[in-house]
Parts: sequence; structure tokens; C-alpha cells
Amino acid sequence: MVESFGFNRRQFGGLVAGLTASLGAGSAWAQNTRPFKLGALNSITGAGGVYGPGMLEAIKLAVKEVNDAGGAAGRKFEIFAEDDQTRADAAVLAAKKLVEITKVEAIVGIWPSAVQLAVMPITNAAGIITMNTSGAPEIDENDKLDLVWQFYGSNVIFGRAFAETVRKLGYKRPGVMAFNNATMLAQARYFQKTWEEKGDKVVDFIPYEPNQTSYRTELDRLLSKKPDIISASSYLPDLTIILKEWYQSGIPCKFIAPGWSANETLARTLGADVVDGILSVSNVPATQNPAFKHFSSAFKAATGREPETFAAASYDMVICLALALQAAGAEATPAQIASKIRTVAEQPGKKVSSFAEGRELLLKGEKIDFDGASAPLTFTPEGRSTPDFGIYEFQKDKLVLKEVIRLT
Amino acid sequence: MALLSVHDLSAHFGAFTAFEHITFDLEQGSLTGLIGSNGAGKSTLFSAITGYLTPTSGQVLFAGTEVGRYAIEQRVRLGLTRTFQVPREFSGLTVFQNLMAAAPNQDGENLRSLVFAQGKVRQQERDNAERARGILDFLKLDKLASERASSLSGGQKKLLELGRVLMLEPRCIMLDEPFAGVNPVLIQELSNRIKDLHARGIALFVIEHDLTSLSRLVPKLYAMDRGRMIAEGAPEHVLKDPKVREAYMGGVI
Amino acid sequence: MELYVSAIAIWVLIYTLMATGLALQYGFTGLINFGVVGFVAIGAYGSGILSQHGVPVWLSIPAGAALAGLAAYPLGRVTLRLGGDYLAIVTLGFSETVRIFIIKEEWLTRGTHGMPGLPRIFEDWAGRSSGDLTLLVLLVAVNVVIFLLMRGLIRSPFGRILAAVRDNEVAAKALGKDTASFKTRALMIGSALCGLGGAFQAHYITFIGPEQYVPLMTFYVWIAIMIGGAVSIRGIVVGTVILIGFLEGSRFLRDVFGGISEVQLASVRFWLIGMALICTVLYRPQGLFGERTKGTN
Amino acid sequence: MIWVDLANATINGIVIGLLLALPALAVTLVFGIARFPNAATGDFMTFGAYTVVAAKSLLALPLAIGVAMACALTALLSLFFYWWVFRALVRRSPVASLIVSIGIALVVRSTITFFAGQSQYTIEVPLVRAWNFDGVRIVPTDLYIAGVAVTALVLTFCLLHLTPLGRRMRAVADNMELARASGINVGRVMITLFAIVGFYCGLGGVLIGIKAVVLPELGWELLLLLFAAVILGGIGSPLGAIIGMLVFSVSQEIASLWVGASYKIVFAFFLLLGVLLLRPQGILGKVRAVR
Repeated sequence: MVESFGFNRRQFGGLVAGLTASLGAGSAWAQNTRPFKLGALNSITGAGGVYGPGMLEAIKLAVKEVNDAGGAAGRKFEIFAEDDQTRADAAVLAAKKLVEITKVEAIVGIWPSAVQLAVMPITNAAGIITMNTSGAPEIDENDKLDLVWQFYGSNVIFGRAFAETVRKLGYKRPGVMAFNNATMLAQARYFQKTWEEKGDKVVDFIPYEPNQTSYRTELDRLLSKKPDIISASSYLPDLTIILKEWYQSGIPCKFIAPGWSANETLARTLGADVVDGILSVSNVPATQNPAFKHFSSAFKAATGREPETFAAASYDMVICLALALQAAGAEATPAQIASKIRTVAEQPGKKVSSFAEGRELLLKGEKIDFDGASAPLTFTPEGRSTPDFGIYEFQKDKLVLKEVIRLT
Repeated sequence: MALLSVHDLSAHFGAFTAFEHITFDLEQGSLTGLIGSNGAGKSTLFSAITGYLTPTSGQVLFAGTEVGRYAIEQRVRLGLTRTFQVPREFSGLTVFQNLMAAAPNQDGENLRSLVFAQGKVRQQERDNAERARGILDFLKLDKLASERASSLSGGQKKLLELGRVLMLEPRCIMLDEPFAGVNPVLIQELSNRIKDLHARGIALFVIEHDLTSLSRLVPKLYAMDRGRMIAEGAPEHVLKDPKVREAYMGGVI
Repeated sequence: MELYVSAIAIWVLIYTLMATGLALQYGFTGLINFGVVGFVAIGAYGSGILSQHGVPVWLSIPAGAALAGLAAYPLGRVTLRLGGDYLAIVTLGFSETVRIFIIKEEWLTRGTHGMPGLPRIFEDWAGRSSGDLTLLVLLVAVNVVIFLLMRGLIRSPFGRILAAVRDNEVAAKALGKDTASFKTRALMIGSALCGLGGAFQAHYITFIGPEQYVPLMTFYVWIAIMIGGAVSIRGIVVGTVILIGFLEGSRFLRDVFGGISEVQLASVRFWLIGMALICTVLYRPQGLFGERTKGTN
Repeated sequence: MIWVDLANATINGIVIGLLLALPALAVTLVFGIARFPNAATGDFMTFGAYTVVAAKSLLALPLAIGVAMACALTALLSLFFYWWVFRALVRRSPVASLIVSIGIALVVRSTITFFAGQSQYTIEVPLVRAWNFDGVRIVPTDLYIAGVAVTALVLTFCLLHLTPLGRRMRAVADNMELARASGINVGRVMITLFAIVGFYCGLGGVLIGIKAVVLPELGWELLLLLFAAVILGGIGSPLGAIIGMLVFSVSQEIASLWVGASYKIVFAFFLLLGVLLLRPQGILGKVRAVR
């Protein structure tokens, strides 16, 4: 019953589409009203619940922007959101629903590596694009069809960025604390690896369990080895507690933490006294880029908060996808769209920072290079964007950019 | 030699003394009663003898074996069984199944035999079913065989519990207030069954508050007060004992 | 569409295995196992790790189940002579311990990276889409076999003692039954079934990671047997169907509810699960199909 | 240096232990008197912590009033669930109450996330540096937290041992039927019980929120630890719960100086197994006789 109703509705939709097409036939902007179905598979609940909602919000903003500009290659974007609960098993069913029932052509906003790895067999079989902010190197290895795109540095690159920064700033005795999950541990390990490549040693390496009331003993254990800087591969809640306890301990030491935890929220929570001098590493063009400025003000207007890096990356996913669709044409298959992603995001081409701008130029037949809100978006052969890293320092409770490093 | 021999048994819980220095013997095939006011320690004594709680000191010998360190089920296998003050039927099973569950040494309780010795298991089931029906007839519960145990009356549940114990072919049954909450007709019935069992040579030890029924039933009585044995002997003798009268009913009887 | 429906059916059949295991433990024996997910994880990882080391799937899956059953043995020996509440807490702790073990022992489990690329069942010769259907048929067959075995077990003298233990453990002891041994065996068989479900799930998803095995899964299985009534096969199946139907159906709630955000929708879903637990126990303790035995004493 | 580490770990363990003794007390009282492990304890704590956050951010109330409000509202919440659910289950098997308490936990937590979302909140108190005695550090905030916890614990003991109400509660814990028979209004005892339990959960949740951060899983994550400590101390024994909690948290902190910190929960679990093997009734628990 439901099936036949859906069929009728689709037929009706087709009729409307046909009518609209014939009405607008004279125009050069022949509208293709077949919407582009976009799956948003976010970690709304579970461990990723801190970032997932922001990522979904960013996707909505990007889709609105695309649709306001008239859609990509005439096709409006339609969002179908699912919660993966930050779990591979839940994600598999969610992805099946998106692929089999909704018949989406791309899934964006995947956060944990586990989910990306688990849905990959499904999306690859259906030949659709996935875009994530996952860091596991296995994704690169398994993406044989070039349909998976990473909008975030892999853990390898992130860990190296930390180590290079610490070395550049002249620290000698780094200690490592890491939230015990795949992303954070890998990042911390690559920090250690990069650091120890030159014969230096880290004073200690301490993984910690999530959801503790206190990390004081772990912290004390590290502080007793007298590190001059602690590399904290952490998320916001645990970093908050760790810094609180470190500050109360009164032991002098520097901290370096990823941008998604050492951010404005942290400063607001802990106050200028605590965060002053703490280093934060994140994608550099984020705040400098027009795309970011434009996105962050829209995000703030919608949510009242500063966007997280993951949210910016999610925004970029949609814009990239839309531009690639624009370039590939309305009838392009997902694989054809995917093949255009590099074309619209990388040099050579005219720099653009919004969908409308890029669409305009593409229609004129020009080449474009979209610089996103999260990164300038240059992809490795495996389809991973390699961002530059910005080293920020809290001066009082304001983040100030100190340096930009580029890793190749 | 006595079937059950309790020697200087005491049980303390912190500052509280449940009973102390209890010494007595039960002969093979004897029928004995135990009386005492509430809190005199009778049920606790039963529990200590049958293994439900560990006494502080003293010995329990059953059929010549020191059973003080034995688990409940090991004592049961020797033939030392009990019933409860409040009947503990298997409410989800039928009356018949209640008895079947009680059958000892069933191969069907063993997963390996269930798979590899099905014939043997089936044969045992038939034999046990026959015995169970015999016991139900004996207790006049045969008409209720396929009723849920939870639907029985209090007195019927006491009979059922007795029936389950009989499936074990025990040498000694300790009955904890078999007449409590049972209507007079059924009390008579129960008394007759107990006498029948006595006639079969099973030793019976009965805690009971219904002194009239009890003294009609048993040839020998023990009396406890505040954790101590205060009298023993023939019922008419024990009931006239001033210490018992004093302790038991504040001297009313 | 067929693939999604068959995916859901496979999900139901996998959860039915777990629910059957828990029903044996709780409905038929009265054991409160709050560590279902721990046994599921052992089954999944046991089979996953073996299959990564070249053991064929048809062998690794039962091996995973057997491992889960064996893991229940020490737990049973330690806690089953104590009250039921202890088992609940100890099994809850056990499942968390399993998860942390998986996270920590990377040499074996790859830790938080999870294990991607587990072999799918039948994929080699049936291909992906028909592989799903073949798996569906296999799972139906496995469920039927398990159902028949369980029925035989419940009606056997062994099953009778389990019921006796459930109804009144002290009385079962008074009949000379080594109740701890019966409970341990029921715990082991039930846990092996949970492990079997976990192993099938692992090779169906092809990815296992520690974050999948959190206590919420345990309560999903509990809800399935509470709703359906823990003492009948029909109840177990219907309970599982309702559970999965609800979990998946709530994905479609989105199309109904316009005004609330995704976070709120997820909250609504958990809220309904909680309410389902409260209300079934409170107003329909025997489940939708169960008989009025357990929980009404 | 080792003794400095040891001292710091011990201090930290004691502070956390005292703080968690409040919910542990709530668990053991319910376990001892109402006879079931209350799995909603953790989420009552979460509720308390969020109440303070709401009081501060929405109503701009000072912290002290917020804390009082949190305790009172959590007590009301606990009473509500007693009145609606647990009251009806008094005569049923403890399993029913246990399962229902998990349902309550889910309902409370999802109600919180419905309104407050998944992101973290903090209860801001001014951060002060620790007093440093040759490397042994004591944080003044921790002292306040420990002080509040100890005061609440002392009050409980006065209530339990010095008042007629406390005597009635202990009587019900001993033997509910006997207590009922001797004229004690069990319903009233239960109402007091659940009010106290809610109060403690609320207070405990707030203190944890102050010490750490406020997240939806704040209380639920602690549940296993609470249960383990209560069993270690002996079910139903208030003093046992406190000792159990202290033993747990101090030994955990000390253990994590050597073994990987990740094995904290595993450590708790094996300690629990060990206790159950050697002394099933716990440190201060009583043997329950069979009737």
C-alpha cells in the first residue's frame, strides 16, 4: 500500500517536473527538478554527540546556501538525516536505510572512523559518495573506488603537526596524554613517533579512560616526570577537567591540544587565568578564509555558538559536492561527481569561497578552486584533504595565531 | 546408634544468640515433636541441622557421618530432608511436575545424557512418573495433579511439599510447622499421613505450635526456650513441666 | 528496498538469538544477566579474530559462541551461590571489563581501531545482494534449530529443574539439587546464544569495534524479552520484532515530527524505550504474550 | 618521590571517595531497605547537576541556592518515581524494581538531553591553586567538596541512629514484615527513604559537576562503581558503603600509578569478584538467614 502510494507520488512529482520543464523551456536555465538526495549521517548521540549536532547544522546551512543559489546543475539538495549513535552497528542500518529506501546519492558528515569503515561496503556497493572527518589510515587503504573523501587530516598528519610544533617552539621534554580511542591514540602515537625519530624521548605516554570524574592521578603521574609541555590528545570534556586539575596543582607546564578541544568554549569555561598560554593546533585557513567568515557568522546566527572545526569541514563537504555536481552536470552519476571534486577544489583555478560564486564561474566555463571553511581543500591521491596547521596560543582567553606550518 | 545426633550445637549472630548447647538424638524411625515459643530458636535449629546456616560450634552427625561441613544438597542425598514453615512450591510447575522435579539422580538433569542417552532418560521419566503418581495417591492429591502449584490452598501446598520430600525416599524428614494455616479437616489428614510415614520407618521431627494436634501425634516431645533445650519426654509429661508452662505460655496452661 | 527489508529481518533474527539466550537465563531460570553485551562481544570478537587468522566463517562463528559460553563459567561459579542481585551487578561489570579488555589488548583486538573487513557469510559464492538473502535463510534455519533444541531442553528433566530453581531456589536445594550447577549451565548456554548472535552480527556488519558493545545493547535485549514475555518463543520473537521495529521505525519518525532537532529525536527514542520498560513491568509484567508466572509472586 | 605520588593519589582518592560516598549511601539505603539495586541512582545525580546548571544559567541564581534547589528537586523526582512506580512493586520480586529503575534511568537522562542537548556544561566556581606541602598538594575546592560530603554523611548517621524515624528505617531494613506487624508505617519510611536518596543523589551530582564537567552520562558511568562499592562494604550498611567507596577510590588511584589507568574499572570488577568469593556479605554486611 505504502509502496504504491510512494509510486504514485513519484509519478505525480514527475508530472510536475515535466510541466515545469516545459514551462521553462525557453530559458537557458533549464531546471531539472529532480532533487539531489543527500544523506547526513551524523553522530547525534554517543561519544560523537558533542560534535554531531553542529555538523548537521553546518550541513543544513550549506544546503540552504546551495538551494538559495538555485541548486547545483539545477538540482536542489534534499537532506535526509540519520543518527549513527557513534556506533558502527547502528550506522550500518542507518546507511542501509539511506541507500536502499531513500536512495541518496551521497552521504556526508560521518565523524568516527568506525562508522566510515562499517558503511563503506554498503556505499561502495551502491556506488555512492561518502564524506567524513575520520582519521583512520585504513580508510585510505580501503577506498578502492575513490568514492570516500576525508575532510580532515589523518591522525598521522595531526600527530606529526603536534610534534613539529613542539620541536619548533624549542621544548625538550614533552609528555603525552591521550583519550583512549582510535583517533586520539593514533594521533598521540604519531606524535611520539615523529618526536622520537630524531632520537629524543617523550617523558611518558599516558592513555586515559573517558568519562572520569578526575584525571588527577594520571596527570600527577605525568607531571612527576617533569615535562615542559604536555601534548593532550583530548576532547573538550576531558581536557576541561585535566586543565582544571593542572591549574589547581600549581605546577608550571605548557599544554598543546587539538583545536576541537582547545577552543573558545574551553576558555569561556575555565577562564583566562587557566587557559592563558595554552597552545591549540587546528586547520589554519579556518578563521582567515572568507568561506569560514561567511559560514561562521551564519552558524552563529543559527545556533548562537562558534562552529567547531568538524562543523566547518561538514559545511565544506556539501559545498564541494554541490560544486562538483555543478561541474559534472545534472545527469552525472555519483562516481562522475566524485571525479570532479578535485577539479573544483584544487588549483589551477580562480579562488572562490562560496557556492554561488563558484557556480557563476563554472557556468561561464571557468576553472575554480574552492577554498573551504575548514581548509583550502587540497586532496591527497587517496582523497584526503591535507590542511595546513595553525598554531594558536591563548593570550588571556583569546586565541591568537602564532604560526602556520605546512606538512608534506 | 542414633540416626541423627546433635552434640553441643550453638549459633550466635553477633551479640544475638539463636540457640546454644543443644544436644539430642533422634532414633531411626522415631516420631518426635519440638515445641517452644516464637523466637525460641526452633526454626534456626532446623536450619542449622539441615545446612541452611552455619552454626558457631558443635556437631551434627547423620547416619554416623559428621555433616557439619556438608552443603544442603549433600545432606539431602544422605536422606536428611526438611519442609518449610511457609510452603515453597514451584509455582510455575504443575503439582505433578513439582514431584517429578524432586526425583533424585535423574540422568535427564545431565546435558550429555539428554543428547546421548535419550532412551535411558525416557525410561527414568516413566519410572519416576509412576512413583510420583503413587505418592499423589497416597497424599490424596491425585485429582490436582495437573493443576498449577500456585493455585493450591495453603494446606494442599503443605501436602505437596511433603510429597516432594517423599520423592527423595528420605530417612529423616524435619517438618517445620506442618499444621500452621491448615484447616482442621486437612490437619487430621496430614496427621494420618505422618503416622503412615512413621509406620514405614521414616524418622520424623516436627516443629508445631498446635499443641493438641502435636501431642496426639507424637510419642516424644522436646521443648525449647530462649535458645536452650528445657525439657524432653512424653507429651503429657513435658506439657506439665513448670519450666515449659512458664516459658511457653507465661504459665497459662 | 528488498535489501533494507532483508537487513531488518536479519537484524531481527540476530537479536532473536540473543533474546532466546536471555530468555533461557531469565524467563526459564530466573537469572538476571545484565552483561548480555559482554557475551555478544566475546562471540563477535572470538569469531572475528579467528576468521582473520584464516579460520573459515562456518567454523569461527560456533567457536565464538562457544567462547562466550565458556566465559560465563567462572562468573557463574563465583556469583550463583549468592543472591540474584549479585549476578546482575557482576555481569554488568563483566561486560564493561570485556569492553575495556578489547580496547586495551590491541595486539589481539586492534583496540579502539576496531576490526574492519571481516569476511561476510556466503559472499564468496553468492555475491553481495543474494548473499544477504542466503544469510537470511541461514539465520531462519539456525533460529528454528535453536528453537527446537530449546523446546526440548525446557521440557526435559533439566528444564524442569531450571523452572524449579526460578520458582524457588531454596526449595530446589531442599530437594538435593545442586542449584548453582544448574544455574551455571543455564548461564553458559544462554551466553553462548548471545555470543552466537554477536558472531553473526559481526560477520554481517563486517566491522567490529568496542564502542558497539555498550550496556545499551544489553537493555535492548532485555526490552525485547520483557515486552514479549520471557517464557514463550512466540513472546521472544514478537518482542524482538517490536524492539527492532521501534528502533528502526523511529528513524522514520523524522518524517512525521517536523519541529524538533535530531538530538531531541534521539532523546525521544530513548525516552520511549525507558517508558516501555517501566510500563511493561508495571502494567503488564507477564509481557504481551507471557503467562502470569514470573514476577507475580 | 614515590611517597609524594602515593600521598597525592591517596588524597585524590579520598576526595573522590567522599564525594561518591553520597550516591553510594543512596544505593545502599535503597538496597537495604527497599531491597533492590536502584539503577536510576546515577541519572538522579545527573539530574541534580543539570538543575544547578539551569538555575545558574536560566534563572541566574547564586550557586548556594542552585545547590539547594538541586537537592530539593532531585528529592522530589525520586519521590515521584517512588509514588508512581516503586510503591506498586513493593510486594513483587526485586527484579521488577531493578528493571524498572533502568527504565527510569533512561527516561530521566533522555528528558535531560531533550532539553539540554549533548554538549557539556560546567558549574563554575572560582579556581584556586592547591596548597603545596613539598609536592603533596591539597586543593581548597576539594576540601570544601569533602567537607560538604562529610557533613551530609554525619547527618545521615544522626538520622539513622539518633531519631525514632531512623530506628523505624532500620527496623524495616531488618525485616519488613516484622516491622509492618509491629505497627511501623512502612509507606512513610519509604517516603523518607526516597526523599533522602534523592537529596543525596542531587548533592552528589552537583559536587561531581563542580569537580568535573556536566554531561548527560555523568551519573550513569558511575553506576558500576557505586554498586561495587556497596557490595564491597556490605549491602544495607551505610558505614560499609562509605568505607567501600573509600577503599575503592583510594586503591584505584594508587593502582593507576603503576598499572595502566584504563584498567580502573577492570580493577574494580576483580576486587568485587574477590570480595564475593571470600566474604559474600561484604565488609560490614550481615548474613541473611533463610526462613
